[in-house]
Amino acid sequence: MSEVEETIRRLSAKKNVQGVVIVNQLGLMIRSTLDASLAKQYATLMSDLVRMARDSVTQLDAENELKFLRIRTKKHEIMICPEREYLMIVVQTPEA
Amino acid sequence: MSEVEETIRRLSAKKNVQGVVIVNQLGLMIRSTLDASLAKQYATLMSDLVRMARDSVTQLDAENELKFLRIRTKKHEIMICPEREYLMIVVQTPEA
Amino acid sequence: EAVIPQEVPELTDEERKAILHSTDFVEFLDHSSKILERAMSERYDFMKDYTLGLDDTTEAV
Amino acid sequence: EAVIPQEVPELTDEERKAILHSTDFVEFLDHSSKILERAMSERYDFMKDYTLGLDDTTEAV
Repeated sequence: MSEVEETIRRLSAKKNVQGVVIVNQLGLMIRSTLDASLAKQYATLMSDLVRMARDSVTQLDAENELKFLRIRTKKHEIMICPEREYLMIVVQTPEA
Repeated sequence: MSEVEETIRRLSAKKNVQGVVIVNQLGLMIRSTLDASLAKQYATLMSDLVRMARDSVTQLDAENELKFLRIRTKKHEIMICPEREYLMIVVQTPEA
Repeated sequence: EAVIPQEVPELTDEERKAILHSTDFVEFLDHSSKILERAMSERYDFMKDYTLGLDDTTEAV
Repeated sequence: EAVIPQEVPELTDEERKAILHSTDFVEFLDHSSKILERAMSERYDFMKDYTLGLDDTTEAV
Protein backbone atom coordinates (compact mmCIF):
# COMPACT_ATOMS: atom_id res chain seq x y z
CA MET A 1 0.00 0.00 0.00
CA SER A 2 1.38 3.42 -0.93
CA GLU A 3 2.09 6.10 1.64
CA VAL A 4 -0.83 8.08 0.24
CA GLU A 5 -3.24 5.20 0.73
CA GLU A 6 -1.91 4.59 4.21
CA THR A 7 -2.49 8.19 5.26
CA ILE A 8 -6.03 8.19 3.86
CA ARG A 9 -6.78 4.90 5.56
CA ARG A 10 -5.44 6.18 8.87
CA LEU A 11 -7.60 9.30 8.69
CA SER A 12 -10.74 7.42 7.65
CA ALA A 13 -10.26 4.96 10.47
CA LYS A 14 -10.46 7.72 13.09
CA LYS A 15 -13.45 7.70 15.35
CA ASN A 16 -16.58 9.29 13.90
CA VAL A 17 -15.03 9.97 10.50
CA GLN A 18 -17.63 9.59 7.77
CA GLY A 19 -15.35 10.27 4.88
CA VAL A 20 -12.31 11.92 3.39
CA VAL A 21 -12.34 13.81 0.10
CA ILE A 22 -9.24 15.22 -1.57
CA VAL A 23 -9.61 17.66 -4.45
CA ASN A 24 -7.55 20.20 -6.26
CA GLN A 25 -8.40 23.88 -5.98
CA LEU A 26 -10.75 23.69 -8.95
CA GLY A 27 -12.77 21.08 -7.11
CA LEU A 28 -11.61 18.23 -9.32
CA MET A 29 -11.62 14.92 -7.47
CA ILE A 30 -8.29 13.32 -6.66
CA ARG A 31 -9.25 10.72 -4.05
CA SER A 32 -12.28 10.02 -1.89
CA THR A 33 -13.64 7.45 0.54
CA LEU A 34 -17.26 8.55 0.09
CA ASP A 35 -19.52 7.28 -2.65
CA ALA A 36 -18.84 9.00 -5.97
CA SER A 37 -21.86 11.27 -6.24
CA LEU A 38 -21.72 12.55 -2.66
CA ALA A 39 -17.97 13.02 -2.95
CA LYS A 40 -18.46 15.07 -6.10
CA GLN A 41 -21.01 17.27 -4.33
CA TYR A 42 -18.59 17.90 -1.49
CA ALA A 43 -15.81 18.57 -3.97
CA THR A 44 -17.75 21.20 -5.87
CA LEU A 45 -19.50 22.91 -2.96
CA MET A 46 -16.52 22.96 -0.62
CA SER A 47 -13.98 24.12 -3.18
CA ASP A 48 -16.32 27.02 -4.06
CA LEU A 49 -16.77 27.84 -0.38
CA VAL A 50 -13.03 27.72 0.27
CA ARG A 51 -12.42 30.01 -2.69
CA MET A 52 -14.88 32.53 -1.25
CA ALA A 53 -13.42 32.21 2.25
CA ARG A 54 -9.92 32.71 0.88
CA ASP A 55 -11.01 35.80 -1.07
CA SER A 56 -12.80 37.23 1.97
CA VAL A 57 -9.76 36.76 4.17
CA THR A 58 -7.42 38.50 1.73
CA GLN A 59 -9.95 41.27 1.12
CA LEU A 60 -9.96 42.01 4.84
CA ASP A 61 -6.15 41.95 4.94
CA ALA A 62 -4.03 41.37 1.86
CA GLU A 63 -1.26 39.89 4.00
CA ASN A 64 -3.48 37.37 5.68
CA GLU A 65 -4.19 33.86 4.44
CA LEU A 66 -6.83 31.15 4.96
CA LYS A 67 -5.44 28.16 6.85
CA PHE A 68 -8.36 26.02 7.92
CA LEU A 69 -12.15 25.98 7.71
CA ARG A 70 -14.51 24.27 10.13
CA ILE A 71 -18.17 24.02 9.31
CA ARG A 72 -20.26 22.76 12.16
CA THR A 73 -23.71 21.55 11.16
CA LYS A 74 -26.60 19.99 13.05
CA LYS A 75 -25.55 16.52 11.85
CA HIS A 76 -21.80 16.67 11.48
CA GLU A 77 -18.70 18.76 11.14
CA ILE A 78 -16.86 19.42 7.91
CA MET A 79 -13.18 20.26 8.28
CA ILE A 80 -11.19 21.59 5.37
CA CYS A 81 -7.46 22.01 5.15
CA PRO A 82 -6.39 24.06 2.11
CA GLU A 83 -2.73 23.83 1.30
CA ARG A 84 -0.79 24.57 -1.85
CA GLU A 85 -3.18 23.70 -4.67
CA TYR A 86 -5.13 20.99 -2.88
CA LEU A 87 -7.92 20.67 -0.34
CA MET A 88 -8.38 17.87 2.14
CA ILE A 89 -11.98 17.60 3.36
CA VAL A 90 -12.91 15.44 6.34
CA VAL A 91 -16.51 14.86 7.42
CA GLN A 92 -16.87 13.91 11.05
CA THR A 93 -19.91 13.13 13.18
CA PRO A 94 -19.80 14.91 16.53
CA GLU A 95 -19.58 12.80 19.68
CA ALA A 96 -23.02 11.60 20.71
CA MET B 1 -25.91 49.27 31.04
CA SER B 2 -28.36 47.08 29.15
CA GLU B 3 -28.10 43.31 29.13
CA VAL B 4 -27.11 43.49 25.47
CA GLU B 5 -24.25 45.87 26.19
CA GLU B 6 -23.14 43.75 29.10
CA THR B 7 -22.97 40.60 26.97
CA ILE B 8 -21.01 42.35 24.25
CA ARG B 9 -18.64 43.83 26.79
CA ARG B 10 -18.10 40.42 28.40
CA LEU B 11 -17.29 38.83 25.05
CA SER B 12 -14.98 41.63 23.95
CA ALA B 13 -13.12 41.47 27.23
CA LYS B 14 -12.15 37.82 26.66
CA LYS B 15 -8.51 37.11 26.10
CA ASN B 16 -7.30 37.65 22.54
CA VAL B 17 -10.62 38.98 21.28
CA GLN B 18 -10.05 41.66 18.67
CA GLY B 19 -13.65 42.48 18.06
CA VAL B 20 -17.30 41.50 17.99
CA VAL B 21 -19.62 42.27 15.09
CA ILE B 22 -23.35 41.56 15.12
CA VAL B 23 -25.30 41.76 11.88
CA ASN B 24 -28.59 40.57 10.51
CA GLN B 25 -28.66 37.94 7.79
CA LEU B 26 -28.47 40.57 5.07
CA GLY B 27 -25.20 41.77 6.52
CA LEU B 28 -26.67 44.99 7.91
CA MET B 29 -24.79 46.18 10.97
CA ILE B 30 -26.53 45.99 14.32
CA ARG B 31 -23.65 46.42 16.76
CA SER B 32 -19.87 46.27 16.57
CA THR B 33 -16.79 46.89 18.67
CA LEU B 34 -14.50 47.28 15.67
CA ASP B 35 -13.98 50.53 13.81
CA ALA B 36 -16.82 51.26 11.42
CA SER B 37 -15.19 50.53 8.08
CA LEU B 38 -13.56 47.27 9.14
CA ALA B 39 -16.78 46.19 10.84
CA LYS B 40 -18.70 46.85 7.64
CA GLN B 41 -16.24 44.76 5.66
CA TYR B 42 -16.64 41.87 8.08
CA ALA B 43 -20.42 42.30 7.98
CA THR B 44 -20.64 42.10 4.21
CA LEU B 45 -18.04 39.43 3.58
CA MET B 46 -19.03 37.14 6.43
CA SER B 47 -22.77 37.32 5.84
CA ASP B 48 -22.15 36.39 2.19
CA LEU B 49 -19.90 33.53 3.26
CA VAL B 50 -22.42 32.28 5.80
CA ARG B 51 -25.16 32.38 3.17
CA MET B 52 -23.03 30.24 0.89
CA ALA B 53 -22.09 27.83 3.67
CA ARG B 54 -25.73 27.51 4.66
CA ASP B 55 -26.75 26.80 1.07
CA SER B 56 -23.96 24.25 0.66
CA VAL B 57 -24.97 22.41 3.80
CA THR B 58 -28.61 22.15 2.80
CA GLN B 59 -27.67 21.19 -0.75
CA LEU B 60 -25.73 18.25 0.65
CA ASP B 61 -28.64 17.27 2.92
CA ALA B 62 -31.94 19.17 2.96
CA GLU B 63 -32.50 18.19 6.58
CA ASN B 64 -29.16 19.47 7.77
CA GLU B 65 -28.45 22.97 9.01
CA LEU B 66 -25.43 25.25 9.51
CA LYS B 67 -24.69 25.84 13.17
CA PHE B 68 -21.26 27.41 13.43
CA LEU B 69 -18.42 28.50 11.19
CA ARG B 70 -14.78 28.75 12.15
CA ILE B 71 -12.31 30.38 9.81
CA ARG B 72 -8.74 29.95 10.86
CA THR B 73 -6.32 32.33 9.16
CA LYS B 74 -2.60 32.96 9.46
CA LYS B 75 -3.23 35.97 11.71
CA HIS B 76 -6.43 35.19 13.57
CA GLU B 77 -9.55 33.12 13.83
CA ILE B 78 -13.01 34.28 12.82
CA MET B 79 -15.87 32.53 14.58
CA ILE B 80 -19.42 32.97 13.38
CA CYS B 81 -22.57 31.86 15.14
CA PRO B 82 -25.65 32.10 12.90
CA GLU B 83 -28.93 31.86 14.74
CA ARG B 84 -32.44 32.93 13.80
CA GLU B 85 -31.97 35.95 11.55
CA TYR B 86 -28.74 37.22 13.09
CA LEU B 87 -25.03 36.51 12.99
CA MET B 88 -22.54 37.02 15.76
CA ILE B 89 -18.98 37.33 14.49
CA VAL B 90 -15.99 37.20 16.85
CA VAL B 91 -12.43 37.79 15.71
CA GLN B 92 -9.82 36.24 17.95
CA THR B 93 -6.05 36.18 17.81
CA PRO B 94 -4.66 32.69 18.42
CA GLU B 95 -2.49 32.15 21.47
CA ALA B 96 1.06 33.20 20.78
CA GLU C 1 -41.87 57.10 -1.98
CA ALA C 2 -38.26 56.87 -0.97
CA VAL C 3 -35.69 56.50 -3.72
CA ILE C 4 -34.24 53.01 -3.78
CA PRO C 5 -30.58 53.39 -2.85
CA GLN C 6 -27.92 51.97 -5.15
CA GLU C 7 -25.65 51.04 -2.29
CA VAL C 8 -26.35 48.41 0.32
CA PRO C 9 -28.77 50.09 2.70
CA GLU C 10 -28.02 50.50 6.37
CA LEU C 11 -30.35 50.12 9.29
CA THR C 12 -31.65 53.40 10.68
CA ASP C 13 -30.94 54.14 14.34
CA GLU C 14 -34.59 53.49 15.02
CA GLU C 15 -34.55 50.06 13.36
CA ARG C 16 -31.36 49.19 15.17
CA LYS C 17 -32.82 50.21 18.52
CA ALA C 18 -35.94 48.16 17.84
CA ILE C 19 -33.81 45.08 17.12
CA LEU C 20 -31.59 45.56 20.17
CA HIS C 21 -34.69 45.61 22.38
CA SER C 22 -36.58 42.75 20.74
CA THR C 23 -37.02 39.48 22.63
CA ASP C 24 -35.85 37.63 19.56
CA PHE C 25 -32.54 39.46 19.50
CA VAL C 26 -31.95 39.20 23.23
CA GLU C 27 -32.45 35.44 23.02
CA PHE C 28 -30.15 35.24 20.03
CA LEU C 29 -27.49 37.16 21.91
CA ASP C 30 -27.80 35.01 24.99
CA HIS C 31 -27.60 31.78 23.02
CA SER C 32 -24.83 32.74 20.60
CA SER C 33 -22.65 34.38 23.24
CA LYS C 34 -22.73 31.17 25.28
CA ILE C 35 -21.70 29.07 22.30
CA LEU C 36 -18.96 31.54 21.40
CA GLU C 37 -17.63 31.67 24.93
CA ARG C 38 -17.40 27.91 24.95
CA ALA C 39 -15.73 27.87 21.57
CA MET C 40 -13.21 30.43 22.77
CA SER C 41 -12.43 28.60 25.97
CA GLU C 42 -11.43 25.52 24.01
CA ARG C 43 -7.81 24.74 23.71
CA TYR C 44 -7.95 25.56 20.05
CA ASP C 45 -4.28 25.19 19.38
CA PHE C 46 -4.14 22.44 16.80
CA MET C 47 -2.67 24.86 14.26
CA LYS C 48 -0.11 26.21 16.66
CA ASP C 49 2.99 24.68 15.12
CA TYR C 50 1.48 24.84 11.67
CA THR C 51 0.41 28.45 11.40
CA LEU C 52 3.62 29.04 9.51
CA GLY C 53 2.81 26.28 7.09
CA LEU C 54 4.34 24.91 3.97
CA ASP C 55 3.43 28.02 1.98
CA ASP C 56 5.66 30.14 4.14
CA THR C 57 8.69 27.96 3.87
CA THR C 58 8.74 28.11 0.11
CA GLU C 59 10.68 30.95 -1.47
CA ALA C 60 9.10 34.35 -1.17
CA VAL C 61 8.00 35.82 -4.51
CA GLU D 1 -7.98 19.59 -30.67
CA ALA D 2 -10.28 18.25 -27.99
CA VAL D 3 -13.77 19.67 -27.78
CA ILE D 4 -14.15 21.89 -24.69
CA PRO D 5 -16.63 20.14 -22.44
CA GLN D 6 -19.69 22.02 -21.18
CA GLU D 7 -19.65 20.28 -17.82
CA VAL D 8 -16.99 20.61 -15.19
CA PRO D 9 -14.18 18.41 -16.46
CA GLU D 10 -12.79 15.55 -14.44
CA LEU D 11 -9.22 14.51 -14.05
CA THR D 12 -8.18 11.58 -16.19
CA ASP D 13 -6.83 8.52 -14.44
CA GLU D 14 -3.43 9.45 -15.76
CA GLU D 15 -3.58 12.98 -14.37
CA ARG D 16 -4.81 11.64 -11.06
CA LYS D 17 -2.00 9.13 -10.87
CA ALA D 18 0.56 11.81 -11.67
CA ILE D 19 -0.76 13.97 -8.83
CA LEU D 20 -0.85 11.11 -6.33
CA HIS D 21 2.80 10.43 -7.02
CA SER D 22 4.04 14.02 -7.09
CA THR D 23 6.27 15.28 -4.28
CA ASP D 24 4.04 18.30 -3.96
CA PHE D 25 0.97 16.19 -3.27
CA VAL D 26 2.71 13.82 -0.88
CA GLU D 27 3.92 16.80 1.14
CA PHE D 28 0.43 18.31 1.10
CA LEU D 29 -1.03 15.05 2.33
CA ASP D 30 1.51 14.69 5.08
CA HIS D 31 1.01 18.25 6.30
CA SER D 32 -2.78 18.43 6.06
CA SER D 33 -3.37 15.01 7.57
CA LYS D 34 -1.34 16.02 10.63
CA ILE D 35 -3.35 19.20 11.07
CA LEU D 36 -6.62 17.33 10.60
CA GLU D 37 -5.65 14.63 13.05
CA ARG D 38 -4.90 17.27 15.62
CA ALA D 39 -8.14 19.08 14.92
CA MET D 40 -10.06 15.82 15.30
CA SER D 41 -8.37 14.89 18.55
CA GLU D 42 -9.53 18.13 20.12
CA ARG D 43 -12.34 18.03 22.58
CA TYR D 44 -14.52 19.83 20.10
CA ASP D 45 -17.70 19.64 22.11
CA PHE D 46 -18.60 23.26 22.65
CA MET D 47 -21.79 22.79 20.64
CA LYS D 48 -22.76 19.63 22.47
CA ASP D 49 -25.71 20.95 24.44
CA TYR D 50 -26.54 23.41 21.72
CA THR D 51 -26.75 21.27 18.66
CA LEU D 52 -30.48 21.31 19.11
CA GLY D 53 -30.50 25.06 19.30
CA LEU D 54 -33.15 27.70 19.48
CA ASP D 55 -34.36 26.98 15.97
CA ASP D 56 -35.44 23.53 16.98
CA THR D 57 -37.37 24.55 20.04
CA THR D 58 -39.61 26.94 18.16
CA GLU D 59 -42.76 25.55 16.64
CA ALA D 60 -42.29 23.34 13.61
CA VAL D 61 -43.71 24.82 10.40
